[in-house]
Amino acid sequence: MFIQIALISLLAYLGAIGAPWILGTTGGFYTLGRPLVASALVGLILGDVKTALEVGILIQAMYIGIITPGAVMPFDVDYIGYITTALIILSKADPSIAPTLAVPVGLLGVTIWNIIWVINVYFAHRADGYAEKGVGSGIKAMNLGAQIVNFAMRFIPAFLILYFGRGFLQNLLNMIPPIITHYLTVLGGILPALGIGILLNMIIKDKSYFGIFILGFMLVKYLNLPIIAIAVMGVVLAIFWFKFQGGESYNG
Amino acid sequence: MFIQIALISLLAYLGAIGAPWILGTTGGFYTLGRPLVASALVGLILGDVKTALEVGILIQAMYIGIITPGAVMPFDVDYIGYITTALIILSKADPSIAPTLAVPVGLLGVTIWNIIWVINVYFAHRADGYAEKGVGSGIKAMNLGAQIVNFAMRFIPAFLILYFGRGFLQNLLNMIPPIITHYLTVLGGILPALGIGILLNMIIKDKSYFGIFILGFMLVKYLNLPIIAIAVMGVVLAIFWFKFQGGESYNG
Amino acid sequence: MFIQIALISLLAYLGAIGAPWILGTTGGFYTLGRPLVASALVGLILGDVKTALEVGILIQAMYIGIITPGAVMPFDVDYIGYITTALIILSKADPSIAPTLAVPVGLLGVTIWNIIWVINVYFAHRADGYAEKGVGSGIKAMNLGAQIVNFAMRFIPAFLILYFGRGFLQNLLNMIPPIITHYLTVLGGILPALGIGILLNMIIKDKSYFGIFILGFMLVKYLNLPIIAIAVMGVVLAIFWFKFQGGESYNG
Amino acid sequence: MAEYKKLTQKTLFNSWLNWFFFNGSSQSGERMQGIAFCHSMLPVIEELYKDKEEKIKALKRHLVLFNVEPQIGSVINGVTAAFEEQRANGAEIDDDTINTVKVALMGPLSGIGDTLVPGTLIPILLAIAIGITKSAGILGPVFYALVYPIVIGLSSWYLYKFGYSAGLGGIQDIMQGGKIDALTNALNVLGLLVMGALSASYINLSTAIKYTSGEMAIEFQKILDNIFPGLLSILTVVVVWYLLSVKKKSPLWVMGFLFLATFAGVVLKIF
Amino acid sequence: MAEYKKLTQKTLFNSWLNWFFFNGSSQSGERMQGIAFCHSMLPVIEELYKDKEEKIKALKRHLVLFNVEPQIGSVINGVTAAFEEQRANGAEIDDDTINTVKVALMGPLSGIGDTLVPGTLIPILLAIAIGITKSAGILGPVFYALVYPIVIGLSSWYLYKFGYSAGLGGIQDIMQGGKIDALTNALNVLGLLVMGALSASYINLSTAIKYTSGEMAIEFQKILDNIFPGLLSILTVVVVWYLLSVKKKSPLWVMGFLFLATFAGVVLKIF
Amino acid sequence: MAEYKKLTQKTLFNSWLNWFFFNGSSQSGERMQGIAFCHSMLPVIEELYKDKEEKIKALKRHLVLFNVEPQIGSVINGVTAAFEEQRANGAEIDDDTINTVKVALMGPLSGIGDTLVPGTLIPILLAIAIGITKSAGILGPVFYALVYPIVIGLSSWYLYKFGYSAGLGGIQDIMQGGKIDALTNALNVLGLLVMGALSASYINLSTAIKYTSGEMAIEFQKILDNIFPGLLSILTVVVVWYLLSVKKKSPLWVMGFLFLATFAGVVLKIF
Ligand SMILES: OC[C@H]1O[C@H](O)[C@@H](O)[C@@H](O)[C@@H]1O
Ligand SMILES: OC[C@H]1O[C@H](O)[C@@H](O)[C@@H](O)[C@@H]1O
Ligand SMILES: OC[C@H]1O[C@H](O)[C@@H](O)[C@@H](O)[C@@H]1O
Repeated sequence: MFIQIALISLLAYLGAIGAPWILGTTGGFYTLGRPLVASALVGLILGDVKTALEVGILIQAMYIGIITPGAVMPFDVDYIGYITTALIILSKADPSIAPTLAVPVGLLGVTIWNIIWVINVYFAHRADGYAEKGVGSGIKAMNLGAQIVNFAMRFIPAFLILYFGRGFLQNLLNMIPPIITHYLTVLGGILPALGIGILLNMIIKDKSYFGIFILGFMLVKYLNLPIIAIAVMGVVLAIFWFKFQGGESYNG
Repeated sequence: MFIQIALISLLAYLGAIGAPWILGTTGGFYTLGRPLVASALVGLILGDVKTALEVGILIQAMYIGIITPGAVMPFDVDYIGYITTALIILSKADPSIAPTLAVPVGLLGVTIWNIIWVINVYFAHRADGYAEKGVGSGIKAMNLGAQIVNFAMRFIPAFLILYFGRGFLQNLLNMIPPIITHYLTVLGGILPALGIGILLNMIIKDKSYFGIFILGFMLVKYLNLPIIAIAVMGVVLAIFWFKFQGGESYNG
Repeated sequence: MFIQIALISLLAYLGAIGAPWILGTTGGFYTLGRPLVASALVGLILGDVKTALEVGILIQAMYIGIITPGAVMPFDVDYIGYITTALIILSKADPSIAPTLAVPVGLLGVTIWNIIWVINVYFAHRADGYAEKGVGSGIKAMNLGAQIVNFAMRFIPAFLILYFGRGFLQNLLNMIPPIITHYLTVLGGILPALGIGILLNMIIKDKSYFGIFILGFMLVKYLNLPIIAIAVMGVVLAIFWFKFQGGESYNG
Repeated sequence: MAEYKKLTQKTLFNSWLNWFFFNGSSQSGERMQGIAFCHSMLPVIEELYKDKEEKIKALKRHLVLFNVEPQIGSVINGVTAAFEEQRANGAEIDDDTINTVKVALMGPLSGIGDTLVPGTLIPILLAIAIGITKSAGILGPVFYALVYPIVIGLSSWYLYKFGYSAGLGGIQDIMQGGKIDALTNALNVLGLLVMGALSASYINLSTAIKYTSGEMAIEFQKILDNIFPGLLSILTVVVVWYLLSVKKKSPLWVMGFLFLATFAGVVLKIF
Repeated sequence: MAEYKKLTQKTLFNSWLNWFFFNGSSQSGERMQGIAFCHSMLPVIEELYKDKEEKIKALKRHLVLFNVEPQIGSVINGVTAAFEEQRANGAEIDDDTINTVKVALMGPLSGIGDTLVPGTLIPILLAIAIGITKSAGILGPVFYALVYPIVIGLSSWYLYKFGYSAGLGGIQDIMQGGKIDALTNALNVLGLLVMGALSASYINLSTAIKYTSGEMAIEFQKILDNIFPGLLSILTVVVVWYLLSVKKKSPLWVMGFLFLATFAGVVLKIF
Repeated sequence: MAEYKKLTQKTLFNSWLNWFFFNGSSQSGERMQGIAFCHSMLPVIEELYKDKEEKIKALKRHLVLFNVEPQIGSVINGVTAAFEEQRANGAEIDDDTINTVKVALMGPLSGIGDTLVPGTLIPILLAIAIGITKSAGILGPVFYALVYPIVIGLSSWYLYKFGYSAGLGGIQDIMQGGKIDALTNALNVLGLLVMGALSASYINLSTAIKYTSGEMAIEFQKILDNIFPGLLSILTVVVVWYLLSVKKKSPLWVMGFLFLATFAGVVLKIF
């Protein structure tokens, strides 16, 4: 069990924001760090792919649209993916508690990330020194060196939680008063609004564009269209939006 | 029963077109005069809110989009609201006859309105006299004075119908040959087209805009969207329509 | 039976592409030549309208959007309409085999059409001769004369297939290995893409317009709208497309 | 030079109140809301014109025919108050100018007003209220009776004040440059969409024509539903619209026509 | 100066009739509808050119390659009749001009015509007719066989006459200023939307690929349906379009390709 | 004159690789991706500047604050490489110019990038993957883990090269004439539509308020569903947006606010 937990904790590091080793941000945070992928890996390691995917589908759906503009992270999907899934399998808990469990786990990940973000300032200052002396390799070393912090801050907490937490989860959950569970559930339903709101704030310059957002909302609520259908419509709409604004000849 | 009927007739006056006392047209015709509000008040007065609201929902839905441009009224929703509901409760008739009953009641109200509209010319001429002499208060008096006519023409017929009609309604309805009932029902389904047509005539200058009307029609018939969803879409559409026609900079 | 089969074969000629006698292309190919119309006529002639229309609905639906731009014909709906329906009724086969049977019949019709298209060059050259001499009536004769070829090439094969084929159809179908039946069925589902593709190639100059095609596709697949609703929406869209591109004043 | 006479806030508010309450009070076929408009101008006139002749001219000026969607139309009263103020202070504004402006604004504001208020806002609020009534009884009408008057009352006063300021600043600026056309078109798009939806929900017409031959009965209405659901409803609207706009028939004439046509249809068993 | 020779209404009607009935009669790979076009011009030529030489030139002029969607395309016959009339009356119009105009109009009118008539109108009428057939039997085909020829017959004659007047007035006016482009684009939008809908309803392709491992069977088609229903149908259209437009293959080549590809797919159990 | 020093393909590729792998490695609150950007420029700098002073200046130039959506943002690295090449070859480009360009591109590319990649593309691929997982188990995550990195990896390298060429050609051409605005708006339309859809699916908030009087129980949520399904979800988004954009609160502040507000709501039995 020691090895499996170490492996999972290693993956939780490799899929964390900033970890470069598996094709950078693309293969790391945006692939290994997605709960669906994470749960599959945890399932393979712990030998229960079926339960793992059940959990993965649940938590991936909840955090499908998470965005971290300007390094602002509403919850850490990487920690959610690995730790939630592993805890549930290890303590043979019911997959249905995953969304609730995901909330505190996700917030722990956010706290860690914010700490890392401050510590890393140290590397920037040392890099300045190398630049002053013209030592390119020093700058490279500083960029890579920050990963020691990342590894320590990601691997160790994950390992400790899984190693010591797996036995207590059931007890822990029983100890929490129902109002807190309810609170966490409500919070889990509200928090995705933070990421969306941040993005709206970033891209909406002209308030009328909020109308497009509402259209997308209504297409799901009223017509039950799947996201892919809406995306295809969005592409078509965007093409003509560009065409009719871009001043191109209309017959082009 | 005398007092209740008097109260209802008074409300039928207060909610009639032109009655100023309850926040003018806004609180009168457009609030007290709406069948849903009217039926609730009748229900409270007669002590049968449940039946009243059943009737209210039925007749409000039928006449939900009534417009009276240029004082042209296809049917009088105020009379429909008070008299239909009261008659049905007083004669313990079945709420399902409300839509049929509403047609003659609504047309009676229209006739009364058209008579008032002619009588009121008298006040205009007297107002001219006061203006000639510079007596502002006289003009005010004429504007308010017209309400004597309105009150008489609204309160009295309503009272008579309710007071003498309540006993006969059932018999009356039984006496009417089925073809007339059928005629009234068909008519009730057709008449809303008059208000809509008048409005179209007023606002459509360019025939192509009729296409928007058809879109709205199809969104209900084919996709079963509720009116509110369509209104929200309409607002979004209108905003961009304005934006792209108003010559604003697109990135504003 | 001889007469009925002759009659059907005659109709198969009159509804063939190019046959002028029944209001030209309009009343011929585009009316008599439509499977729905064809099946009704076959049904009347053979005295089994019910089965005929069952077949007609099936095959008409499959080939509803067939277009022959520049004389390119993906399958011959006229032959499909008459021969498929007649064969099924005459051999008392099950209507459900119609779509499969339609494929080889339709391709036979295409082959005949392509042969005619080459033979007719002969009439063009003779017409040149008449023009050289200024004989207008000769040109008319050449235009009409080509119908001898059309008649021969349409009537005779149809007659032979129906006269000799009716007895064998069931045997024939039993003889065909299932993989071929499956192949014909798949092919029948794919071939309509040819006509559509040819048309797209003809009218799409600006690739972005393909987006409109996809919208139409999704309106059916996701919202299940009938073709007529989509056409009405298309008309509305086209009107405003024209309005906003045509440089008209917007308030016209 | 004489001091500039500025209308007090109180006068403006009274003028608006007179209008808001009594706009429909003495409507008639001859003047429509003419007396009511003059009534609304009384506080303004009393404050501005001390000279009797001027006052009489002002009263007569505002007793002429006037008609507008009254709730949204309060903007015109505001504009007119501003014009009167400028006139009383010596600006060269004659009766004709004031009337021209009133007439010019009446049309679009009736169109927009009727479309947006009874044509769009009221049906939406009522649709919501009906929904609430179904699940929570009397709360539905209560909801409507609170929300509608508050929203419209505030808007009406706001528009009066807006009209007053705009009138002082020159309403031409607002109405020129195609902006007002673009705005009207956009609001009409909203109104037309909603009215299309209302028509689909609330106009009902179906044919009773049946064809029975032996065992088989063909209902014509079913065929129509197949072609375009609600076809007869939309055709009725088109017929009404055609009679009004192309044939220039009066609404009353069309109403009579509908009565007779429906009757004929019922007797002939078409409907 | 000589009197202006105006074509009689009867001549124009006969010219249109010749076209309407016989437009497809002698289609061939070399001239397409060339003989038919000349046939349609016969009444015009007989009336205008009494001189034999002129007549021969006219006949030869109209025997060249011609092809258009014939029902909507009658507008070209009308335009040409007008040009011939002007030429016969001494206007400086040479063979080249007439042919240039014909060729210039052929393209867009084939595109619009094929899109709107067999591509849009006919499928819609047939869809309605199928609906009627389901509930009312033979009335369905009767409906189609009445409505379609009447609508198109009248349109075709109307367009001929329109072309004749436009041709006299100078068709340049109509075709310039981007109007014709805007019209073509708009009609294409309509056509493309309907054809997308038709493709969704009538192109059918699904994969038979299955993956079975132990107790679990995965149907690949189900996964595709999840991603985008009808994905294979739309891909087929895209492939056909790509082969025609980018690879410049002939339609016959593509048909052959589809035959073989389908066969391969069936044999390999992909379909 | 000296020979023009052209960056080799290998140098460009190494520069991109450094970025692609290590763009997030040392993110911090002070410099964001500044060190990583300098790291990406190392191969370029080493190749172009043999002079120590020049090299030091170049290193310092690229260690400043930098932040962009890193996957799509590689286009800036390409542009910068082109600028450095031109500078090394004597073009009059000072530190300020290079930094101005970087800063000017950072904003729009972060907006577009975050909207399109984590905001649109990833949710779509994940939605598909979830669908596949439901019917075919582990194939779902495998699908995602293959498709996403390949698509984005190739795009990122393509964009780097595009930026390099555009930088040489003068990126002004691309950014002027409103094209970039039109493109940003169009991509935002796509992103907003998808985010609206995501909000509808994944934000969940409903009220627990109930009103019970005798036999009748009114659930407030039912009334809201009648008015506009998901009303509370969309209001939450609007509140967050309002706090960020109008009240200028930091995201952390808003998160704290949501925690407390939710807690209050739960305690007061509103949620
Ligand atoms: O917003 C741009 C960019 O900012 C930071 O660098 C990170 O949070 C990225 O994930 C994000 O794309
Ligand atoms: O049409 C404008 C206006 O005309 C009359 O005054 C009344 O019918 C009002 O209800 C209407 O709003
Ligand atoms: O494409 C134009 C035209 O070409 C040929 O003449 C025939 O195939 C017609 O059916 C078609 O309309």
